[in-house]
Amino acid sequence: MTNDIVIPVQKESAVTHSIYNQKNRISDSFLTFLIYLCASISIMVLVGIMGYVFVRGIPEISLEFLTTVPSTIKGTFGIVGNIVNTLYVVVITLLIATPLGVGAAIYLNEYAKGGKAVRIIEFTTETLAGIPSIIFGLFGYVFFGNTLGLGYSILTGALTLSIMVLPLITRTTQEALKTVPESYRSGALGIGATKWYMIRTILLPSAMPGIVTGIILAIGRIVGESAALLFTAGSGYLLPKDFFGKIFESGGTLTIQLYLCMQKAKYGQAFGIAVVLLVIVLAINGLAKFLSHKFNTEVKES
Amino acid sequence: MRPKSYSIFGGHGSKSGVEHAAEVIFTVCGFFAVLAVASITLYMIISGTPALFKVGILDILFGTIWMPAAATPSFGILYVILTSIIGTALAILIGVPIGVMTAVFLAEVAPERLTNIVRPAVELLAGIPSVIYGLLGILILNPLMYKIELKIFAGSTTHQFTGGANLISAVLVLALMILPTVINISESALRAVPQHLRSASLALGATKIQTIFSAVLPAAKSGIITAIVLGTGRAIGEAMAISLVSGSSVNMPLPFNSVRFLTTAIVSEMSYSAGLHKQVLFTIGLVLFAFIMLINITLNNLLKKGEESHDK
Amino acid sequence: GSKNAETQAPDTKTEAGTTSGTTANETTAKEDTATNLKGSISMVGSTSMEKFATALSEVFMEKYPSVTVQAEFVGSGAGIEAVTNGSADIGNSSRNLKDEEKAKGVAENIVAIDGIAVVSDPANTVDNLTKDQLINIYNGTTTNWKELGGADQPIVVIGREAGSGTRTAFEELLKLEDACKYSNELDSTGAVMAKAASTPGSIGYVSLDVLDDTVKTMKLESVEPTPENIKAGSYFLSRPFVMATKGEISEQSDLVKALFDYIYSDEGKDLVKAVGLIPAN
Amino acid sequence: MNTNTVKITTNHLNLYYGTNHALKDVSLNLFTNKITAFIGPSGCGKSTYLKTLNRMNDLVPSVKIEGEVLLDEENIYDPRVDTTLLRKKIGMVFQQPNPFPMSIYDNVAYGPRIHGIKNKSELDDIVERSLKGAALWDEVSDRLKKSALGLSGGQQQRLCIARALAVEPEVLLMDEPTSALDPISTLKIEDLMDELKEKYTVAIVTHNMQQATRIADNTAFFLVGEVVEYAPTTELFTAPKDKRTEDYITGRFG
Amino acid sequence: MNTNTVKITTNHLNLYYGTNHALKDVSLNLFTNKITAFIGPSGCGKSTYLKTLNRMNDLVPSVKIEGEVLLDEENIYDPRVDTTLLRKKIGMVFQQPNPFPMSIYDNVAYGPRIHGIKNKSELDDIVERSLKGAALWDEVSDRLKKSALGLSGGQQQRLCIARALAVEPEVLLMDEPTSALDPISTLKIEDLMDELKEKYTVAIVTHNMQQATRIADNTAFFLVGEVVEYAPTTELFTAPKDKRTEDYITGRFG
Ligand SMILES: Nc1ncnc2c1ncn2[C@@H]1O[C@H](COP(=O)(O)OP(=O)(O)OP(=O)(O)O)[C@@H](O)[C@H]1O
Ligand SMILES: Nc1ncnc2c1ncn2[C@@H]1O[C@H](COP(=O)(O)OP(=O)(O)OP(=O)(O)O)[C@@H](O)[C@H]1O
Ligand SMILES: [Mg+2]
Ligand SMILES: [Mg+2]
Repeated sequence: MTNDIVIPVQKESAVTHSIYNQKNRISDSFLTFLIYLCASISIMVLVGIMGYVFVRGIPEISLEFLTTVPSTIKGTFGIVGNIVNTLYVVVITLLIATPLGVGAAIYLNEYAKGGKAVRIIEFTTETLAGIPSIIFGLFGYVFFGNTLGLGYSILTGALTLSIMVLPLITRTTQEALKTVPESYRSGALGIGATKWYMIRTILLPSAMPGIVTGIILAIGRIVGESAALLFTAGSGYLLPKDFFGKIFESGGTLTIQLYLCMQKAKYGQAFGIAVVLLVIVLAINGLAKFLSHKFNTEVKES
Repeated sequence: MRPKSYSIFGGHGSKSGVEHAAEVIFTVCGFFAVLAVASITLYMIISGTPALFKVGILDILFGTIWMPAAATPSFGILYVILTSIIGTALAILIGVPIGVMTAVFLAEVAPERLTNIVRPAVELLAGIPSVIYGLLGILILNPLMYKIELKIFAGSTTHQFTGGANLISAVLVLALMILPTVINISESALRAVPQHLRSASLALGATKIQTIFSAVLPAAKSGIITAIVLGTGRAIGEAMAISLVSGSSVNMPLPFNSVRFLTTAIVSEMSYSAGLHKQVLFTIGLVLFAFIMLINITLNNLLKKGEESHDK
Repeated sequence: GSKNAETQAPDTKTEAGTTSGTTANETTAKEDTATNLKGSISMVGSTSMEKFATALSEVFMEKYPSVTVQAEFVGSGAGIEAVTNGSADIGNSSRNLKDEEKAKGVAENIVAIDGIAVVSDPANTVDNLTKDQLINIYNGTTTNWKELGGADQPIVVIGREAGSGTRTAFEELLKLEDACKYSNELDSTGAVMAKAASTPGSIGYVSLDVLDDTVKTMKLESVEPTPENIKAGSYFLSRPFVMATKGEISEQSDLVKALFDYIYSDEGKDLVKAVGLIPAN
Repeated sequence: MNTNTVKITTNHLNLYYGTNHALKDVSLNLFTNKITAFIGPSGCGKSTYLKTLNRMNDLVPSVKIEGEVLLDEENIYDPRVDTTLLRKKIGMVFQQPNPFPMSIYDNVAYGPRIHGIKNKSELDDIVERSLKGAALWDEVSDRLKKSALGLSGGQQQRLCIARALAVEPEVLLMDEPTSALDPISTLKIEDLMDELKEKYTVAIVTHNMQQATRIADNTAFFLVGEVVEYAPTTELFTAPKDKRTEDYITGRFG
Repeated sequence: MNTNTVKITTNHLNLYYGTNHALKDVSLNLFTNKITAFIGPSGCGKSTYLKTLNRMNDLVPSVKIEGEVLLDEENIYDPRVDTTLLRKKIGMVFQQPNPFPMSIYDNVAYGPRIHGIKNKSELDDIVERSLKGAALWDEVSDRLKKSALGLSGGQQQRLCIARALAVEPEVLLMDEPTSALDPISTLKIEDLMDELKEKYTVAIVTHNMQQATRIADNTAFFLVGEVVEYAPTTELFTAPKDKRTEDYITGRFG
């Protein structure tokens, strides 16, 4: 240490009040302990669940599993059709729900002049978040499937799920917008930016991490959903014949297939599907983050 | 006077079309949520009220016997309501603190490298289908619970043994399932707290922990409340997983009883039911809906009150 | 013949069908119709029938390449509702139709019989139950395996959710309607299997075709649950798989008729056996 | 004073933050090609007044405004007014530097881009000219692409001035533009203002009375929301009419 | 100068923001019961230096520090150091006011509460005393429970001073504490500093040379990261040894 050479401690006060005296604050230690405890519980549970799913699922995965559709005659099982359907449902749902959700959040935070309207909308959005998915399923079936005549189709499923994940995206975006400092807004408006320009160039980039959080949670809801999709998107497992036509056809996601496997007590296949699902979620999440980075104008350095 | 073209008055569309379009679009988006809730509400009321009158409101809400498919059906859901209230409340009491603390850990305490591993994992957790949670519950949690159950009720003749499928299992699974929502939203709220507030607190001689709890958490309050509200929504709306681990028999919500939640009641019977039974299931949906509204109002009142007091 | 031609009009999704209603001897006319039949059939209903329904549609579509058979699995009740209101051609139900459903003009076409097996955890030493013992277990009179000659451990009674086809059949056959004291009412066959396998002292009932060695299969009255025994009538737990139609089969479109013709043909019966079920009649 | 062209007129302006009456019956004229200074103790309403001139107070939820503000004889609180256009004409530098979380370059180019300038070399040009105007170019020319948040306090303040200049407004409102600056940078900014007034109308808030005497043509003295005195600068400082003004400028106040 | 007790010693301090060498071999002593002023052009490293003294720069990720800073002869960059204790001893007022989004009262009571004072009347006392010290009490005593974000720029600055006072540090670092204040408030803060130095050690950054001459015992002149000259204030301003110092204080610089 450089200060070894320096004068020995002379002032009494310097000893008693020395900045080297690491004082132990009991409440701090307790709270730190609590933080570590909770984090380790979460992380252990997390690792446990993932580990279990992977250990049981990976042996099930084979080329055939990944590249064929189920065939009872041949007695083979494969999920490629469901993988494709999952991608369809996720992409279409996000294409519908993200603009709507982000738009609603922008309206609530930037346009609505406070007061009752905002509170009502916030309240309804939060209510929407607590409705069990089967109700969405039944509603989607009745409204999109029957009334609009879309039947069991990927589109019906995606529309239904869009309503379901709307609260997640809206509320998280709204929170993110709230945290953007007021000074950014006045800075932009003060030099004559139109509101929309200000939103586009300052608010959305700043709020991007929050929006991505919402989208990622929404992706989780979409891929993990079974009840709502069973009644709306159906359970078709064949590969699409044409790209856009598939949207109007029945298509079961991986989770639907997983659910049906559960019915038949085919746990191995179920865990295999779960593993594939996790990999897909990881990929989509990564993609979502990547795309959001392109939006972000913030200079990331120094 | 300057030439007219320089006038600050908007006049003919100098508030550009884009600007107007943007405002209109956002407004439409904003009211879309209301529209969605309104139509779903309408749908539930239309489907759910007939049974209320056919069976009788009191018989449904305060009856304790659920035998929908019997020759003389009975549609009492009191225990189911109580289970939902107690179960959800407990799950929130366990899940929310763990979730928020984990978020604090990820945003404030953990080294960046650890965060970068854990965060995507938490996000993955959100994508695991609830059926899998249920299956894991049956395979891992329930046997554990059963061991405890056998110890506690050894020799009991009145207790119906459930194999570990009980209220506690359901609460634990629910608490686990809301973690991703609570952790992710809280974490991004914490990260959005401006750095200068941390500097200000540290410069006053606050420890890191004091800074987190006295300055950062209060500043992130609004986001954390949202996390709690959305997490609560997830807990109330979840059915698939808990129907597997809770036993799903209609009983008093005691820790080691097999219990049924409102959502489970709807999900597991909806697809096979017919006639009056089905209508009653919609009535349960309606009850659940009222229940959600009530919780939201309570949460809003409890949590958001403090927020407004110092904002003038 | 088509006596009620007007009723079939709204249901049919056939775009072009054979004009001649030759249904009597389809085995010979099969090759012709295969090239002529075009269109799609929609089936909606029971998840228990998923294996059978997907197998059927796969084979049928192979046979008639221009036909699409789309099966959805949302539950018996929803299936019957769909066929009642005309949004599906066929409603799959893993239980008998109720009188009120029949009253709406829905026909009950039993296409296969499914056996119900009683299972327990693999370590259970009891391997045979009489009908009365089974009834006593499920109505809560017997609560410990030692009363049945097994180990001293409580019985964990597992069943399916109210309204399930399997449960309805099980309770009807044992005359246990409204009398069961379940501690677990699980909403899928797989869940019952998993629970039974992982819980000491458990007992539950499942479809025959999902049996494997993770659970112990009980003999009832000393009879093994095998297709032969069910066919012979010596194993008493079974239930029908119904493919309900709006009106009799003869009133259906040519496509649907062809489907039923196939099911009732020898080839169809082989298919039924192949998926672990017992052909009807 | 009355030989000048009036650019902005304020008539009986009252402003309330909730129940707090922050501006009391303020009536003032700002003149074209003149610099007007606002002085007064902290919290007396100078920033608030400045913000009413380009309607930045609209953003505060609890605010209530009465009275009239005319820009070129048009009431800026008229519902038909396009605030965007208004704020393009009346630029503002805020009391607290508020750079955007972007690069230095993007901060300055933000305004011109809004108003449709896309051409790279034209933008480069504007950025350089504005940064030079704000006496910041030498310090940052080699790190234009770095984040503006890594600048020192005074550098951020000058960046915000540059950002406002880049839009070329007709009126420039500056809220203590040199509070974080050393004397040399301050002089440069004062020179800039002197140049600007050739073309524009300038209003500044300052706590530095020397600064006011150096650059302002007219000066208004605020006290608890009121304009106590408004006069040509030399007059106000040498022969104040109001006792309170005299107390304040001689430092005897409070 | 060497008759005084040294409170803080800096030996050969170098600081880098990434590749930007922001402090170059700075060696300085701060003395107990003295006010030290730092002057120099914007961006020369004054704030950076101040922040190294209570290790606030630790929070900037890309920062690299070499050299030694001793507080009462203890190295504050020693790994054993409790930064919390350090920062309780060395209080700081930042260049940009950063009130917490809480009420005015809670802002001031924040520090005392952190250090264990729970008693309501004791807290009330501290809050009142601190706000009075920062010359803010009169303006806010009737709105203590309102949000601190609704204060004017100068009020926020004084609030941050009050907040730092409430902790009663041994050393007080103030980064341009009066930049947003009118002359009268400024004088009050200067009086306060004069009082404070009876008990504490005070260091301030200022752009106002009059202020430095009025209150500082010693003054250091910074230029592009270097200490050009450090001397008793009167000496530095009347007989600067370095040509660059002379240029700067006479305004001939740059
Ligand atoms: N966080 C940071 N990251 C990178 N560079 C920084 C950072 N903070 C300051 N700098 C740079 O370091 C140099 C010194 O900055 P500092 O804030 O110490 O200046 P200052 O003397 O306080 O100036 P001012 O009077 O304008 O506040 C400047 O060039 C500045 O741009
Ligand atoms: N957003 C706000 N909400 C409530 N009160 C406010 C708000 N902004 C300012 N005030 C109050 O209005 C009064 C005038 O504030 P203003 O910011 O105009 O003062 P100022 O003259 O600019 O002072 P300074 O020189 O300190 O910046 C002050 O009492 C202040 O506390
Ligand atoms: Mg101000
Ligand atoms: Mg500085």
